[in-house]
Amino acid sequence: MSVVGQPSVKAQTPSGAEPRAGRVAQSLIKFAFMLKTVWAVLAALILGAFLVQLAGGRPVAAYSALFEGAFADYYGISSTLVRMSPLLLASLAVIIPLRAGLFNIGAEGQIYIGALLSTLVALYLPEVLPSWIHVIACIGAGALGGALWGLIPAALKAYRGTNEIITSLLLSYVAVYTVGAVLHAWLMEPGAPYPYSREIPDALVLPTFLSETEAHIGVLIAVAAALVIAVIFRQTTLGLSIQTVGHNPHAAVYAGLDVKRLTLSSFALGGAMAGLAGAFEVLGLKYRLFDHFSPGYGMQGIIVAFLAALSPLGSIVAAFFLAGLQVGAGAMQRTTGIDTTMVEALQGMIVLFVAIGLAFRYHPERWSRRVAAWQKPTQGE
Amino acid sequence: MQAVPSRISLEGIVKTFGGFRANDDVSIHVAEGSIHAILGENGAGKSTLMNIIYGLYQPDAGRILSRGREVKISNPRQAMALGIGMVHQHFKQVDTMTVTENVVLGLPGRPVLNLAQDRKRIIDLAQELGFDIDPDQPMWSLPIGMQQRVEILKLLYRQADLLILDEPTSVLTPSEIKPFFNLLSRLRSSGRTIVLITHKLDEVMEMADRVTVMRLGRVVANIEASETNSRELARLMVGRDVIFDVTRTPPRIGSPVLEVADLVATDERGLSALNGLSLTVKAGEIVGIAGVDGNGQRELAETIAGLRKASAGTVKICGQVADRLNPAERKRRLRMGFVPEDRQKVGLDLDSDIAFNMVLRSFRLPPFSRHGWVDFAKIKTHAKQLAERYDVRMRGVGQRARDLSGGNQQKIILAREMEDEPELLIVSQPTKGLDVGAIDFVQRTLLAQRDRGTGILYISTELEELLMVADRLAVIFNGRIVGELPVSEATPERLGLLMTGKAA
Amino acid sequence: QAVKVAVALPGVITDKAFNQNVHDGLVKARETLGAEVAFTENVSQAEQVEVMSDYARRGYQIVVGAGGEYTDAAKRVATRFPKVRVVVLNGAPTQGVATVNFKNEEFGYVLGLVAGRVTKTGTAAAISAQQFAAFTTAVDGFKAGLKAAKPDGDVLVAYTNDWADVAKAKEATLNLISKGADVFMPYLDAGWVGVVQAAQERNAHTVGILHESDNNLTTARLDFARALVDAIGLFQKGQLEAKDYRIGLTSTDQLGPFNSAVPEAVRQEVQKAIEDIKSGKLNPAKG
Amino acid sequence: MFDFLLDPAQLTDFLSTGLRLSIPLIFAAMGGLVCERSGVFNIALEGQILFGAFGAAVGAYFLGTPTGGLGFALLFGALSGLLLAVLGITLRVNQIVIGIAVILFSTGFTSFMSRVLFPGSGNSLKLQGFGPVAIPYLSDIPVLGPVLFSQDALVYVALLTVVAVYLVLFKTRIGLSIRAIGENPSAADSAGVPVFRLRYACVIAGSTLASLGGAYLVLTQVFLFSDNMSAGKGFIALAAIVLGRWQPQLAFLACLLFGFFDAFQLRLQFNHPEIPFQVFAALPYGVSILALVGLMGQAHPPAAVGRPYDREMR
Ligand SMILES: Nc1ncnc2c1ncn2[C@@H]1O[C@H](COP(=O)(O)OP(=O)(O)OP(=O)(O)O)[C@@H](O)[C@H]1O
Ligand SMILES: Nc1ncnc2c1ncn2[C@@H]1O[C@H](COP(=O)(O)OP(=O)(O)OP(=O)(O)O)[C@@H](O)[C@H]1O
Ligand SMILES: [Mg+2]
Ligand SMILES: [Mg+2]
Repeated sequence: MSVVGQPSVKAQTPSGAEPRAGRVAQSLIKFAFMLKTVWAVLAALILGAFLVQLAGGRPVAAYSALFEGAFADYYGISSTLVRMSPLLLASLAVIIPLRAGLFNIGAEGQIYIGALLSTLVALYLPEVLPSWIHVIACIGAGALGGALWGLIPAALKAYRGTNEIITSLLLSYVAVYTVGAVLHAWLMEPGAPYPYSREIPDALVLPTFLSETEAHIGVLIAVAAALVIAVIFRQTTLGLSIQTVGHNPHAAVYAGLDVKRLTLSSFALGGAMAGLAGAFEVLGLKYRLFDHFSPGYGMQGIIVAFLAALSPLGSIVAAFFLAGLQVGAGAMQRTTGIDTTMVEALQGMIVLFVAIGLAFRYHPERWSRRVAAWQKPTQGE
Repeated sequence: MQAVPSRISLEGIVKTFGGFRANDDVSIHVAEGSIHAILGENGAGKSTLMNIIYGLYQPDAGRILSRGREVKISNPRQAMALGIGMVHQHFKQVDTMTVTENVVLGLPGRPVLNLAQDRKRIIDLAQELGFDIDPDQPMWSLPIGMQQRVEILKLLYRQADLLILDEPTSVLTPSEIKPFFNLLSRLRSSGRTIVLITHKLDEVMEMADRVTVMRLGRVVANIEASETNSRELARLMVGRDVIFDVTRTPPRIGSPVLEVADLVATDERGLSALNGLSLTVKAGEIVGIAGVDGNGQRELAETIAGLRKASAGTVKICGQVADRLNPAERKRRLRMGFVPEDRQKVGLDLDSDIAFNMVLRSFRLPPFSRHGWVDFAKIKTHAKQLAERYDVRMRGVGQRARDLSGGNQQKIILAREMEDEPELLIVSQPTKGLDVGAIDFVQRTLLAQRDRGTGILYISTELEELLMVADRLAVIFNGRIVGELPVSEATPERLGLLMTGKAA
Repeated sequence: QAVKVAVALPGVITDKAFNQNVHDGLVKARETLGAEVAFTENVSQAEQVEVMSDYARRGYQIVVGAGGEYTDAAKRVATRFPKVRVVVLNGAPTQGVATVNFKNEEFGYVLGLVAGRVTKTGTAAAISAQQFAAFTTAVDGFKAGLKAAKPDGDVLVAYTNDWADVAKAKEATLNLISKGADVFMPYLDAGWVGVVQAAQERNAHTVGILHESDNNLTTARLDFARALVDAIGLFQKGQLEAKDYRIGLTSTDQLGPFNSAVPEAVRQEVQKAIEDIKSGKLNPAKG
Repeated sequence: MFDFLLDPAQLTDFLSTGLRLSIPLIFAAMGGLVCERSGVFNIALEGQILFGAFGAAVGAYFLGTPTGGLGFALLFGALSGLLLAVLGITLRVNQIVIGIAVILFSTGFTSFMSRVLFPGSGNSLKLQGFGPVAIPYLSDIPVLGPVLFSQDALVYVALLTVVAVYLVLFKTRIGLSIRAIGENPSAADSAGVPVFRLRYACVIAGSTLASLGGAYLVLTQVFLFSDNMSAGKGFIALAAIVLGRWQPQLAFLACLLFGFFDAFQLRLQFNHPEIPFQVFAALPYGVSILALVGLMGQAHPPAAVGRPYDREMR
C-alpha cells in the first residue's frame, strides 16, 4: 500500500519555472489573441481584395476610401453615427429578451409599429402642447408601439407556449404590411409620388448635434439606452432576475421569480428599444412615415447583438463598427465606382470573419504546453 | 506486482480544466475479472478519470493500456470497440425516446430499423438479468432506478466486458441495492471487470477486490480491500477521522411549524401523487419521511415549498396558511428553507457563479440589494463565509456553479438554505452523492439547527440515515402517511412493512 | 470642363427596366455630352440624404434621385447645397428641386386603347409591386383607353409587393389569366420578366413600359434616359431650372414597335388619339 | 370571393399556383428540418436558396442543359453547407450569426458574380429548364390531373423528398441517430454515435436540399437568375418547420398552407380593389400565426438545436 503526500489546491498552475523566452512568447500570443477582431477584419479584407480586383478596382485605394468614408471625416462620422442608432437599438431589442432565454427576431416589426405610432402622435395630437412635450410624446409612442408589438409573441409564449422565434418573425411581415395598409388607406399624403405620410411639423423634428448633418439626438438617446440597459443587467435585481430566468426557469420559480411577468417585461422592454428606433427614423431622419423605410435593421440588429456577445456595452462598439462598415462601403463605392453588389458580398464576409474570430479563445495552459514543446528542440542544441 | 493480468491500466494521467488540475499524475491498474472501487471526496477527480477512459475527455499527459497494449481512446466508439462501457454519474439518455430506442442507439446494423426484433432481444436480456423493464416506455417517464437498469442493459447489450459505474448506488433505494450487488457479483463471475465509484464505504468493503483512493486529483492509496477497513478508508479520503455516530441530545419540542392537512396533488403526468396527506412538524424536532422512491415524496416537498399547486388541502407554516404564497414569500415571511431533490434543475442556476447561487433566493432582499440595486460586495463576502463554513471546494466564489463537482453543488444549496435561520426546513435527499465527510458534516449541521429550535422535515430513501438523525418517522406510501412512530420504536422490519403498504 | 452628374438608384442597373433605363441615360450623357458620371445602386431610404449629400459635397453639379421617394431627401439636399441642381425623376413638384415626370396617364391611355382593341375577353390587367403615384395615374389612363375601345371592358390590378420577384409576378399573371385577363401592363423592375413569360406561355399579350418582347403589343417608352440627357444638356446651357418638367406623349416615336397582332386600323387610331391628347380634345385620365 | 373554386379552369390554375409557390418552401423546409433535427440551427436557408438559384443559372448557362444547372445548384448548396458545418460544428461559432452572415454574403456575391458571368444579359437570360412530365392516365383526371400529375420533374422530386426525409428520420438507424444528436448529443456520443460526422452530413445534405428550392425557381419557374430572387422564402420555410413541429409531413402541410394562402391572396387582391392590398398580402403570415397559436399543446424544438456540442463541457 502506498500513501502519497497531500497536494495543496493552490500549487496547481502548470510549471512556474518556465524559461524567460517562453513567457515572452506566451504573452505575445496572448496579445495576438486580444487583437483577434482586427485579424478577422484583415483576413476578410485580404480575401475581399480579390473581389475588388475582379470588380476592376484597386484594393488599397478602395479600402482607404472605405475607412475615410466611415471614420475619417466629419460627414462620414456623422453618417456612421446616424446609421449606428437603429442598429444599436435593434440589437438591444434582441439582447434583452435573449438574456431571459427568448429569441426576438422580430425587431423589424417592432420598428415599424413604433414608427407608425410615433407618426400618428406627431400628426394627430393637437398642437396645443409645448413642442418639447409633444416630441417626448412622439418618442414615447414609438417605444410603446414597439413594446406592444413585442408583447404579442411574449404573451403567446407565456400563456400558450407558442414558439416566440417564429411568431416574432411572422409578426414582422404583418407589421410591415400594416404600415403599408394604414398609409394606403389613411395616412398617405395626397398626390405623393410614393406611399408616405404628411410631413411632421417642424417643431417635432429631433434636433441635430452636428451641424449640417443628419446626426440627430436619437443617436445619443440610443447610446444612453445601451448604458442604462447595461446598468440594469449589471447592477439591478431586475437584470439578475431576467438573467436567472434565461439560465434556468425552474430555478427561477424556486427563487420566487415571476417567470411569466419577466418574460413579458423583457420582451416588452426589447420591443420598446426597437420602437424607439422606428420613432427616430421618422422624427430624426425622414420626417415622414415611408412605406418600407427600414433596410432590414431588425436582422442587422441580430448580427450586432451576437458580435457583441450579447453585451449592451459591446453593442455600442459593434453597432458603430457595422454602421461604419456600411457607410464606408457606400463611400468606397462612390469614390471608386466599385459595384455595389460586391460591396455587399464584402460586408457579409467581414461579418463572417469577425464571428469566426470571436469564436477563438485563448487557453493559457494549451499555449504554454505548445510553447514548451517548441522550446525543447532549441534547448537540445 | 500483478499476478492477474491488468484489464486496463492508467499511467501518469494528467487532466487540466482552465489551469485547474482535476487529475494529477494518476496511475491505476484494474485487474481482469475484478471489482475495483474508486473512492474519493467530492471533486477528487473520479468522474474526470472515468471520462478519460471512456474517450470523452482527452488527457493532457499519460498513457492508457488495455490488456497491456497502449491505446488512444479518442471517442466513446473506440472505447466501446475495446469492450469498455460506462454508466455516467448523471445518466446520458435521450429522454424523449423509448427504452428500446435508447438501447439500440449507436449500434451498427442494417440501415433499416427493426425495433420489434430489438425489443424482443431486450426483453430476453432483461429477463436474464432479472430486470422488470417495459421497453416501450419513454425514458423520461421511468423512475430513476429503472433508468439505471436501462443504462446497464445498454452496456451488456453492447457486450462490454469492462463496466465503469459512476456512483450507481446513489440513485438506488436500499431495497434495490441488494439485487444490484448480486448482479455485480454475477457479472464478475462471468469474467467481466467492473470499476465502481461510490461514496459508501460499507459497499466498498462488501463488494470490492481492490480500492483506489483519490484526493485533490491524485491517487493517495491503492489497496486490497481485504487489507483495510471503513475507518481507514474514510481517513484516507477526507484526511481526518470521521466519526460515524453522531451524539444527540433529546429534542426540545415546541409548537407546530408545519401543519399539512388533507393535501392532494398530481405529478407532471397528471397522475395523482398525494392523496389526502396530513402531517405535522414541530419546532425543535426532525421528522423523517421514509418510503420507497416515487410514493409522493417529491410532490410533498414541492407542494410545501410552493413549487407545486395543491388541488385540495392546506399547508400551514408557522401557524399561517401558506397556500397563496410563492416560494420566495414562504422563505422570507414564513422562514422556510427548502433543499430540493433535483439540485441541478431546480436548486441552482448552473450558469451563474457560486456567489450568486448562495443568494439565489434572497438577492432581491436587503442586505444583498436595496431599492432594486444589488450590492455585489455584500453578496461576495457572504458567499465566501458560507463557502468556507461548508467547505465548498472551488477556485473562488466567482467560479461557475456548473464546473463544480456534484457534491460541492449540493453544499451550496445546503449552505444557502440552512444559514438563513429557518424555522422550518424541508430537506429532500440532502446527502445524495455526498462523500462521507460531507454527509457527516450535513447531519451535524442539521442536528445543530434542530437544537436551535428549527423544525425539520427530512425526506430520504436512506433508512440508516433516517434512523440516525430523525426524532420521529412518518412512512409515506401511495401519497399518504401510513404510519408514524418515534425513532426508538422503528426497526427496519417494521418500516419495511409499512413502506410497502403491507401494514397500517 | 465636363459637367459632373451623379444618380442615386433604388434598384440595380441590370433590371432591364427603370433603373437600367436611367443608367443608360448616364452612359449616353457621358458619350454624347462628355459628362462625368457616377451612380449608386440599391440606395435604401435611410441613406438617401447621405448618398445625395455626399455626391453634392464631392462636387457633382447635378444630383439625381431616381424615383418619387427621393423627393424629400432632394429638398433637403437642395437647401443644404444651393449651388447644386437636384433632380428627382417621377418626383412631386418641390421648391428648389427639378422634377421630371412623364404624363403617365397619356401613355397609359394609348396602351389601354391598344389593349382594348386586341383583347378577346375584354379584361386587361396592370401589375406593380407597390401602389405609387406614377403607376396609379398610368392605370387611370389605361382604364380610360380600354373603355374607349371596349366600353364594357375591365381592368384588374395586382400588387406583388416585390419589384424584383419574378416568380411572384409570374404567378400573379397566370392567375389573372385564368380570371379572364389577356393583356397585361407590368410596371415592375426585374419582375416584369415573369409577366412576359406567363403571357407567352398562355398566348396572352403585354403592353410594355420600357421593355419589349415577342408578345408585346407596343411599349410606352417612358424614356428617362433621354429625359436625363436632355436635362443635362439644358444644364450645360444654364437652363435647367428648379421646376416641374412634364413630358407628354406627342409622337409615335415614344411608343415601341407595334406587334403584328395590332391591326393597321388600330395604329391609325393611336395616331389620332395622340393628336387629340396634344390638342386637348381628349382627357386621357377620363376618356 | 370563392367563386373561382367552382370553375375548373380557374381552380386548376389556383391550385397549380399554390403548389408552385410551395415547392421552394418545401425544399428549404425539408433541408432546414434535417439540420435542426441534428441539432444545428440553419437560419441561412434564404441564402442557400439563392446559392442554389445562382448555381442553377451558372450550370444551365455554361453547360447548356438543365441537368448541368441542377448539378451546379447541388454543388453550391453543398459548399454552403460545408461552410456552415465547419464554422458552426467544428469552430463552434454562433449559428445565428453565421446564418445571417451567409445570407448577407450570398446576396452580394450572387448578384455580383451574375454580373461578371452573364454580362449584360442580367434577367433576360433564357435558360434551358425542365419541362413538365405528364404521368400517363393520371394526368387526365380533371383538376387534380393537371395540378398533380403533369408537373415539372422537380415538383415530383420535392414530393419525394418529403417522403424520403420522413422515412430516413423515422424508419432507419441513421435517422434514430440524427434525432438523438439533435435531442441530446452527449448521450448519443456516449452511445457511440459519431456526432460530429453525422452533424456534418445533415448540414450538408440539408443545405443541398435548400439549394434545390433555388434550382426550382430558375430551372422550372422563371428560367433566369435575378438578384435576390429568394425574396424571403427561406424565412417562411423556417416558420413552416416550427409550424410543422419538426415533423416532415406536417412541415410539408405548413408549406402548402403558406403557398396556397399566397395564391389565394393574389386572387383576393384583384377581386377587392377597394381594400388595401397589404391586407391580403399579410394573409399568409397571419394565417400561419393563427395556426401556430391554435394548435393544441406545445411544440418543442429538438432540445440541442443551436448549441454546438463540446465533449469536454459539463
Ligand atoms: N468539464 C469541466 N470543466 C471544468 N472543470 C471541470 C470539468 N469537469 C470536471 N471539472 C472539475 O474537476 C474537478 C473534478 O471533478 P469530478 O467530477 O471528476 O469529481 P468527482 O471526483 O467525480 O466528484 P463527485 O464525487 O462530486 O462526483 C472538479 O473540481 C470539477 O470542478
Ligand atoms: N471535445 C470536442 N469538442 C468539440 N469538437 C471536438 C471535440 N473532440 C473532437 N472534436 C471534433 O470532432 C472531430 C472528430 O473527433 P472524434 O473522432 O474524436 O469524434 P467522433 O465522435 O468520432 O466524431 P466523428 O466520428 O463524427 O468525427 C475532430 O476533428 C474535432 O474537430
Ligand atoms: Mg463524479
Ligand atoms: Mg472519429
